[in-house]
Amino acid sequence: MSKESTSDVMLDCYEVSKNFGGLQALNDVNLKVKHNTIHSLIGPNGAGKSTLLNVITGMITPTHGSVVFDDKPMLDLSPHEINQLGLAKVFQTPAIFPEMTLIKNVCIPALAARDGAFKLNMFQKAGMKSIESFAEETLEEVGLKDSVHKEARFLSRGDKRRLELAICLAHRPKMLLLDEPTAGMARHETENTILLLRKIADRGMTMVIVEHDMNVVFALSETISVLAQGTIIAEGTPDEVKGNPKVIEAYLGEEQE
Amino acid sequence: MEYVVSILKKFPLTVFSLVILTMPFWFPWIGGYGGLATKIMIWALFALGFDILLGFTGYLSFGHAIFFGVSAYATGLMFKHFSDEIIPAMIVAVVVGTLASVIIGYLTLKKSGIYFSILTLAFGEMLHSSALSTFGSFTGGENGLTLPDMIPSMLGIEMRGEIMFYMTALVLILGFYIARRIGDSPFGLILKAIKSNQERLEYTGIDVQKYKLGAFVISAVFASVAGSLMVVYEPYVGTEYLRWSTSGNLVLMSVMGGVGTLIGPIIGAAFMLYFENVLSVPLGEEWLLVLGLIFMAIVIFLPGGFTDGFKLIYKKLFGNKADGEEK
Amino acid sequence: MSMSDNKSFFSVKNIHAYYGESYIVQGVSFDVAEGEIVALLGRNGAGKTTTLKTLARALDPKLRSGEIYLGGVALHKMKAHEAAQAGVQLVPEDRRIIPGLTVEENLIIAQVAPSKGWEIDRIYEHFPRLAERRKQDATSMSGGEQQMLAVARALAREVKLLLLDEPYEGLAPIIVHEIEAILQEVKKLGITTIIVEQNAVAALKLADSAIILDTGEVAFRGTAKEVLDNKELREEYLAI
Amino acid sequence: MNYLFLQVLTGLQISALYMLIALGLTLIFGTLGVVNFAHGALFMLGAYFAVVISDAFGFNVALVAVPILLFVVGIILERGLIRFFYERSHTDQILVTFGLAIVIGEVLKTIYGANNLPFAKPSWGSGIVKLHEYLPFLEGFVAYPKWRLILVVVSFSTVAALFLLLQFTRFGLIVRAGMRDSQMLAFLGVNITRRFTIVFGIGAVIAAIAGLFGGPITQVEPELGMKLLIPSFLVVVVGGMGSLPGAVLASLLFGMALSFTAKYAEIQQIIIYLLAVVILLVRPRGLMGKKGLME
Repeated sequence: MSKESTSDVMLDCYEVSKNFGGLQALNDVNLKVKHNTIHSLIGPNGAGKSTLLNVITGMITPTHGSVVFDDKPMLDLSPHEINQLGLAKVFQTPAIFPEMTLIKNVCIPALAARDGAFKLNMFQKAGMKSIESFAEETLEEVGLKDSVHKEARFLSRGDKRRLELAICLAHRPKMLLLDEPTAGMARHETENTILLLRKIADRGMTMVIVEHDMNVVFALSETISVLAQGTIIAEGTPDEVKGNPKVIEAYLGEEQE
Repeated sequence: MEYVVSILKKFPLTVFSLVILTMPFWFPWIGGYGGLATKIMIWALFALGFDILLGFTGYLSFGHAIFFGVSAYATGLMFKHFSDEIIPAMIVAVVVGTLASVIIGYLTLKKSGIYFSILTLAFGEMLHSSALSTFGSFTGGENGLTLPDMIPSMLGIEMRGEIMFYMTALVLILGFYIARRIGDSPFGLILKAIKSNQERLEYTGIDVQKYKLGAFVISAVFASVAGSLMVVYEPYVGTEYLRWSTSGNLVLMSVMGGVGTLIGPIIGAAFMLYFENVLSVPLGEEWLLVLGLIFMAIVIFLPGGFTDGFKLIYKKLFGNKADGEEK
Repeated sequence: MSMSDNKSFFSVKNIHAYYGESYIVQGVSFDVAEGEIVALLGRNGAGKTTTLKTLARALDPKLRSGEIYLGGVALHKMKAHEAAQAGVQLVPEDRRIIPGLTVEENLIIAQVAPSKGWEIDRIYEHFPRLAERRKQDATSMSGGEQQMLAVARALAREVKLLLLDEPYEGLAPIIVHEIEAILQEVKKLGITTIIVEQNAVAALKLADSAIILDTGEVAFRGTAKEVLDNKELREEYLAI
Repeated sequence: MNYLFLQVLTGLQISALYMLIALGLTLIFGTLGVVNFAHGALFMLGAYFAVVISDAFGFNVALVAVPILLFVVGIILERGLIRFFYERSHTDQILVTFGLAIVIGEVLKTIYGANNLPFAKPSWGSGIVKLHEYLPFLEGFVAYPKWRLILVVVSFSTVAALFLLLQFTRFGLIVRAGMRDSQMLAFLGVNITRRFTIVFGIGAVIAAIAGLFGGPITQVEPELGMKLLIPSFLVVVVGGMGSLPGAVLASLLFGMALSFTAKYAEIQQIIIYLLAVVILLVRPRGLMGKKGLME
């Protein structure tokens, strides 16, 4: 599946280290994500995956190292600036606007995409129509067409995650970061999510996925990086990673023959 | 009843304007008087602007007296040293209030929750103290700024009695219109999202800081207009205009009326002033105690304030018919 | 060990638990015999931790319906501290060693409420590393040592039901072996135990039997061996 | 030398009262997580009880009775009102305790009127102390009101007592642990809510002590609560919400600032607000605040 034609790197984390009061959460991590690929990040809990995601999205500043996205350095940028550059994050626990209807939830990123990070559009009503119909289309895409006027807090957990995906897509990002997109989903929901992510990826979206479910990882990824104890211990295609003894020891667990 | 509600929903501004503009006719029936009606308009405007901050973004400022007071002083000083014409005075007052809000908003809005409340309170008390002493020679210190025999006028027309009332009422109606437009605009949508989930918003490409400042400044503009009108209505600047108690009253009326609804704080302002000036007569000295108890009861049992109460009653009475209400 | 004569020493009947408006535990029932060690497995987000916290009677998640009995005592009517006094001991995820307190204070605090388990001296005998660090701020210790303290803290109380949540989480492989050894020691004490662990293989080494949760429901109940031998089951629910 | 000494002493004396009120506030916040805008009202209640009881039975009776009374009031408030707000937002907590403060103030006004109640110091506390007789480095005649010195001693003793209670008793250990992770304590079988109720009572007792010894210096009138609450709240926030050493440090800072600017009334009026604003802008969590609280 790997698309050799675009070998250029979209996201480049270079020697990223993070130290939390003596605890070395990340240790010289190098991660290169290529255009139009799905790149998964796996590893045991506490290996530093969330820390790495937080560094990329600007939530925490690394002790050392650099992050370049789409040829722009990203350290010292605030989360909204990073998002405006085209990098959207799907959180692990659904981060939505619970008291608002679904359509409003999705209008917000659509407005952010159209108007930028700030615009004093206080009296504008015109233009909302096109935003709303775009929001509706996005909701339809993730399969939430039937509940556009429902308040988001009343959705099931799986639907909340779809809604969050819609929020991220409505900003038309260049790259999606997904933190455990199928956690808490039933088997069939997981399969639907795999199909949905595949569909989005095939339209030319680059994705970084942190995931525990190997079925999901192996079904989706072109490249897998394995993080353990704050360092990348292996990287490669699903098949390469599956067979790597280091990975089995640190994460997949010893198969009982 | 259903018919009444449907009219309310279709033409809220018209209904609102009618109620306000006919006030001189019906208000005396329930014990009110002309001057009180004007004062209600002014406080309603103050509370209405405050709702754009507290109601939409959830930021509880305990220092909004700053903008009311600063602009009141500016108006008073303009009257005293310049002319009794209100237009230049009000323009200067609003400019001064807005500037103050840009500076204070910039400094305080980086904090949230209790830190924001306390910081705004600190700024308020700082200005109040300095008006009493540091700038006492300009502000009249402890006595407030007295403007003896001053009758402000607009283009030569004296601003008092019913003319003053109708001018204030029109400003309030305009304010209500603007606030509603803001509420329905993309800008308003984003402000409401701040209250709902600020972190998500930051990760959605929105410069939350600027939107918060926007809301803060808009609410301060409302407060400045209100503070200025207060001095036009009653040519005297009391030191309490800058005091925490003014901010406190604003919070009381907004919460009692129901924050985030725009109409709620207006009802709250009307209720509180009516209570203070009319109902306090039969209640005597203890009126504030009763008000405090009502306030506590609302916070405990009815966090949505009066407007929520009306909705509940309406739902009780008319059951499922009300389902279309408030999504 | 009196495993056979008391098949439902600990009994969970159709519990439903919520985090706010999120419905997480959706009707879980199972029985555990006295002295049995059960591995509670499932993919991330399947509701394992939520189930454990519900069993320990945390305020959040909220148990909306269902019954929980430990040796005939109705836990579902209790608050967390009452359940703890009835003999439930949760060793929580991320250990929850209390910051600002020394190692010894963390142990003393476990013996404030009735009923006492091991004397502190006995704990130090078994965990010499903790004895060395008794006066040290407990959260300044390494992850493995903190996990040791978390287990020791549970033993400082009289335990009838031990709930272990991800005891190996975030630990280096060598340290994992160390904690494994400690848990094997604990196993000899014959305490009824439920262990949640994402490293299913490691959990099954310790456990007699297994429960697999899938989106808040029990998808499988059987012996540890059955899980290890059944490749389909593992792929379907554990993704290993 | 004399000047410096007296300024410092005055600074300590001003700090003393802030410290007592801030201590109660921050203790309640740190343990229960409740922002108590009614704490000033509790202090005021202490002062009123002190006046009324010492008028009737003498100050020494008040000294025993007022803390007991306030302890009971604290327990009743916590059980009857505050505990329902643990799960609500801080904004709601501020609002309901703000309402409570108004109600307490108005009740006192209704009973005792809006004017200042005279608070007679006990005979053993009146008069002055000739400091130069005890401190050889002072030159000439240096006297200081005895009551103010007593306030300083009482205040610092209360701080010390609270510190000893928290640091060296089993109850203190439980409370300290509960401040950090109350849920884990429940998992260890500790009924932490019962202890927290007592903590609220202790907070009220400290307010009573402040009322007893601060009352004769401030005026005992219905506005007193709010008047002292605002600076005390600043002390708590500047010190760092929930940090007891922070509250002590910040109150000393405020006291000294007020004392050393006494010559310049224009600056003195606003100095603490100015300090608070500057410190909070530079150190958002206050001097000794912990990460994650109230954000």
